[in-house]
Amino acid sequence: MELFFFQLLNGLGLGVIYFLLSVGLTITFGLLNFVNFAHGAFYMVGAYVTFVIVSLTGNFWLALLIAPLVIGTLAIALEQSVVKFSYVLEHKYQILVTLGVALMLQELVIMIWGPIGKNVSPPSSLAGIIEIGDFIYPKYRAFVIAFSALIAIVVWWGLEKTKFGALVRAGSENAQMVGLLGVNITRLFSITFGLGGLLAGLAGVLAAPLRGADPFMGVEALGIAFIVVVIGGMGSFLGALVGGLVVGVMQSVMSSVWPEGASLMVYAAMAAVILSRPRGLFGRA
Amino acid sequence: MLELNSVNSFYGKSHILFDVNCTLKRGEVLAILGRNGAGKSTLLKSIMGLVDVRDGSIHFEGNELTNTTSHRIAHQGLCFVPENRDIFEILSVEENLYISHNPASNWSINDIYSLFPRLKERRKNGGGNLSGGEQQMLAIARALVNDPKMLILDEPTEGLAPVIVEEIEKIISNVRSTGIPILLVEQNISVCRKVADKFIVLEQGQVVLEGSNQDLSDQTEKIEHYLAV
Amino acid sequence: MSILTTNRLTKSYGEFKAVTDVNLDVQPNTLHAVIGPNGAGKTTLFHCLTGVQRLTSGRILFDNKEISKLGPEKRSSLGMSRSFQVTSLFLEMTVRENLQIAALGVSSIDGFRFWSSSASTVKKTAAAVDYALETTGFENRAETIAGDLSHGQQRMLEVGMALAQQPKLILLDEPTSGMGVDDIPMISDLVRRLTKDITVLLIEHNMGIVLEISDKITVMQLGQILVEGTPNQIKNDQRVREAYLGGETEDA
Amino acid sequence: MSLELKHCPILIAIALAAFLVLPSISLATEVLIFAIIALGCSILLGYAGLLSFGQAIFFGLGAYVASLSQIHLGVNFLVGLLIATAAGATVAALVGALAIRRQGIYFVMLTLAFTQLAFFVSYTLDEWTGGDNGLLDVPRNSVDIFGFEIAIDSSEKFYAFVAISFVLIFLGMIRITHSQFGRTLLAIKQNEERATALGYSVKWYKVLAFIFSGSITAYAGGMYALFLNFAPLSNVELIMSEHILIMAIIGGTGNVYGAVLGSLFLVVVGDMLSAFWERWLFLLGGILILTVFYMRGGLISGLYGVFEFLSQKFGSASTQKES
Repeated sequence: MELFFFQLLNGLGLGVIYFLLSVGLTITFGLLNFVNFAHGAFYMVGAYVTFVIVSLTGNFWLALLIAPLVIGTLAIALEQSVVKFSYVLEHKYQILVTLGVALMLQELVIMIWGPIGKNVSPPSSLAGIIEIGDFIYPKYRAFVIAFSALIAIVVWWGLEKTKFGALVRAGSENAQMVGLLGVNITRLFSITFGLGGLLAGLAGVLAAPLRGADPFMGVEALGIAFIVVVIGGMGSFLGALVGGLVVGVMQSVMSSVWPEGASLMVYAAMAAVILSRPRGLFGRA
Repeated sequence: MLELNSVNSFYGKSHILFDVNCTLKRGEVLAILGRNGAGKSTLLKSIMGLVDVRDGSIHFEGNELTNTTSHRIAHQGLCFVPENRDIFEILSVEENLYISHNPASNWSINDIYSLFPRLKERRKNGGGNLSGGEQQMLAIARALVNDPKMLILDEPTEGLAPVIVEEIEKIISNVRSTGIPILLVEQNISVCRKVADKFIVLEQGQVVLEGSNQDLSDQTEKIEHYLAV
Repeated sequence: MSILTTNRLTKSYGEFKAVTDVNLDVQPNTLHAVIGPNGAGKTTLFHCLTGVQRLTSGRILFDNKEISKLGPEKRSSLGMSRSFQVTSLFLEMTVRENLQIAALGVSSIDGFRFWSSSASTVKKTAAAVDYALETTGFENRAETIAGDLSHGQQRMLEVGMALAQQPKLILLDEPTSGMGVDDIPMISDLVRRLTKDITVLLIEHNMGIVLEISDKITVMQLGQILVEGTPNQIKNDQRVREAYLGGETEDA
Repeated sequence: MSLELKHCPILIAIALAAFLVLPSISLATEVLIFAIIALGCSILLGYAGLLSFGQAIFFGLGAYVASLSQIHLGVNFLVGLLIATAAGATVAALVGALAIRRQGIYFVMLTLAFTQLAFFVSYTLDEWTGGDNGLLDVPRNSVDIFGFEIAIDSSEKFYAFVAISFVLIFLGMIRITHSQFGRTLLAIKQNEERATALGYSVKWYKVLAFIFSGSITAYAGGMYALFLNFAPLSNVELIMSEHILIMAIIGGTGNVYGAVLGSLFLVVVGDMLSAFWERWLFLLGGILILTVFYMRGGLISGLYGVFEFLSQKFGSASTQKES
């Protein structure tokens, strides 16, 4: 029972990271009707930037502050230089372009840091465990859950309560009409793309102390993000949250029951959802 | 204020508008009449930068609008109310107004609520839950809070009950009295008679008739010939 | 003996009824037009007839067979072809190839022939393709790429593709939409000629054409049939006038 | 028939040239095998317009089935490859029939999910597939016809076999792409709605395209395993699907010879570059982007462009008269 609870909490921790990873993907899809195969790469580069900052300064908090900004800037730079020219193309060409971007980023990372993964240690203040009665849990994992929950609230607030968020939601319904109200749609696109990248980078920062940084974590993350987005429903904030938690918990609990089958299950779930309910749990028709 | 000089517009390969000219002065309402497919909506979209204008020019208050992006055109104060209203259905009524609101506008969101009490009642409702008439009011209201220097309405009375049509006629006159010119696409001649100062008739993308408000009554038969039977 | 009848055809989207209880009756070798102002439900009716959309209730009989539940591809095999309102061609293929693909669509097997060169399959369609080329006046442009045709010509080819299927009934969705003034007589002549061999159901905005060439006209408004009759009856019907121009036209 | 006669010498020339020009026979073998695989991808993408991340499923499946048939059934290598092809066709029909139920991005996602499923199934069934280690020591059982034994025990003999397969498969695919079926696929790709309205059951055309694509990919996958004597797990990875796609696109998907160019480019340039620059995939990502933006038809269209330019420049007298 205790193990189960432990796995459940782990799943929650995994789930909130998955949420951060996926929310940008789902919102860019909703707003731009654009599928970004390079999204996983933002997560990977986020982990590497964390590795660099932590090994240079020894300060994880600095990485938590700076790395997401770096990734957000990187995302905007990519959007401006490559991605935005593919908006007018068919979906399949957008996929190929971003696939090329992802491949380049991955190879670039290997060129700089080599193909072997790097370890990142959690901040010393979060080393060790918390004890609640008999139950013990790593401090860092607890922090990840709490911090990500906070970010989730901030993202929700930003989307629901600010003018920018309302514009993003309006734009995902009818971008042309938003332009007719005098809003510069291309700028709205790139800012949203950048913020999505920033959140994926943040997920990479949080994941780095848990699983290290390696060049192939981007591809893996992209697969996960797709599952989350498909299960939750493309374009939906709530979908990314619920989908992330469902996938995280499912993976974590399964891995103690049938380790090999954990990934099998989530991909089977993804296929089943697309076939039976293509709009996902919360996607708009 | 608005001046169209032999405008030729295209949808992809198809040439839709042929040498269309018209002008609109401060405080005027210009009605554009014509059958379905005559190019009325294309004319409005050409002004708003949504359609490819390959020849001719469009000026507003001396600034060239031809083939600029729509948001720049909107920034000049041209506020467009599209035919299918394009209310943001996932946003509430209030959010629909809020994202469009420009502090410089003569209409604050509260002014809108006193102008359209119905919208105030429904301000927390989703845009998708409004009736056709309410959507039309919201679409016009959304344009008004955006600080319009000119209003462009595409068939605002289409499919609406007579009571609501009357209300929309009132709003149009109201806006006109503040000096804001209005470009109005309308198939209902009786509405045009009440609100328009002048009109043009489009047929197959060309201006085939133009005249004053008086002509709308005097030349009814001629106009009807172009519009329907 | 009608070729196409609908019995209380109804299509609703949620609570909104786009088409209500429409009874249509199309006689063979006639040109039957459906007109009506925006939002009258013409396009929805058309989609129901072609099978693009499922009816909510009611029945459609074509050539004495119930077809209400058949998909679009089945209907075309039964002898019911359509044109599209927005030009819908195979733009990278030649005029002839477009017609060949259309002609082969009605047989369920020929398109699957992967074991022999297309030349042998294409022979079978020669008669149908020639008929379509001739009727639409494309004999000299058969090898032109469809994407290079002018808009008016593309609209003609649009009708030609339906013809190449040698249908019993042809459904035309606004064949003149977006056409220049000069090209319109070309289409209306063509449509008029067609009724010699087949039946035409025409959905059209352009009243002038409809009044000129139709045998029978159905006027729709708000999803229902408003009036039905010959062009002369329609021309003089006060209700039609009101439907198009709004109220208060009694002084006309 | 004339069609095949026309292409036959070109294909034989390609197979011979690969053997004579390329620095090693194993490189030549690999080029021809991957040309078949890229062709399998082109059938889907270039003719049916389907961007699928599922090619690794058929590739890996072919490799496993061919290998297992050699190890456990002891059948000769030809029968083994035929079983692999049949398995590829069956699974492709299944994957295709499910995937085409969704369109656009959801179709792509489905094929991606199926590849991942295939990967984890292969990983889990390690008793059969060798899991992470792959299937090792795959033999090539010789064919025994009336006591007359044909063994492909040298790399030259294996190359000859691959070359014959290459020529036959390409001839078959040329026939298919020039058949009414091929033209119908192109029509569906250009305008699916119209094709449906004309009476075509679009989904069956797509499924058939999947079957052709899956069976030749599985055949090639089988050959690849016999070539390496090894069927690694990486055959069914998503990255394999990506590489196959990139190969097909860079070569050009609208023409069967694009597949040869794509394979040549990826295998040979990859072999040359990786010797002194291991991260040459970086370049590949860039080339993919440039291809999508500037040369949608791939290298083959570039090549045609060069030919056209040359013939206009040097053969101008004859061509100008015609126009």
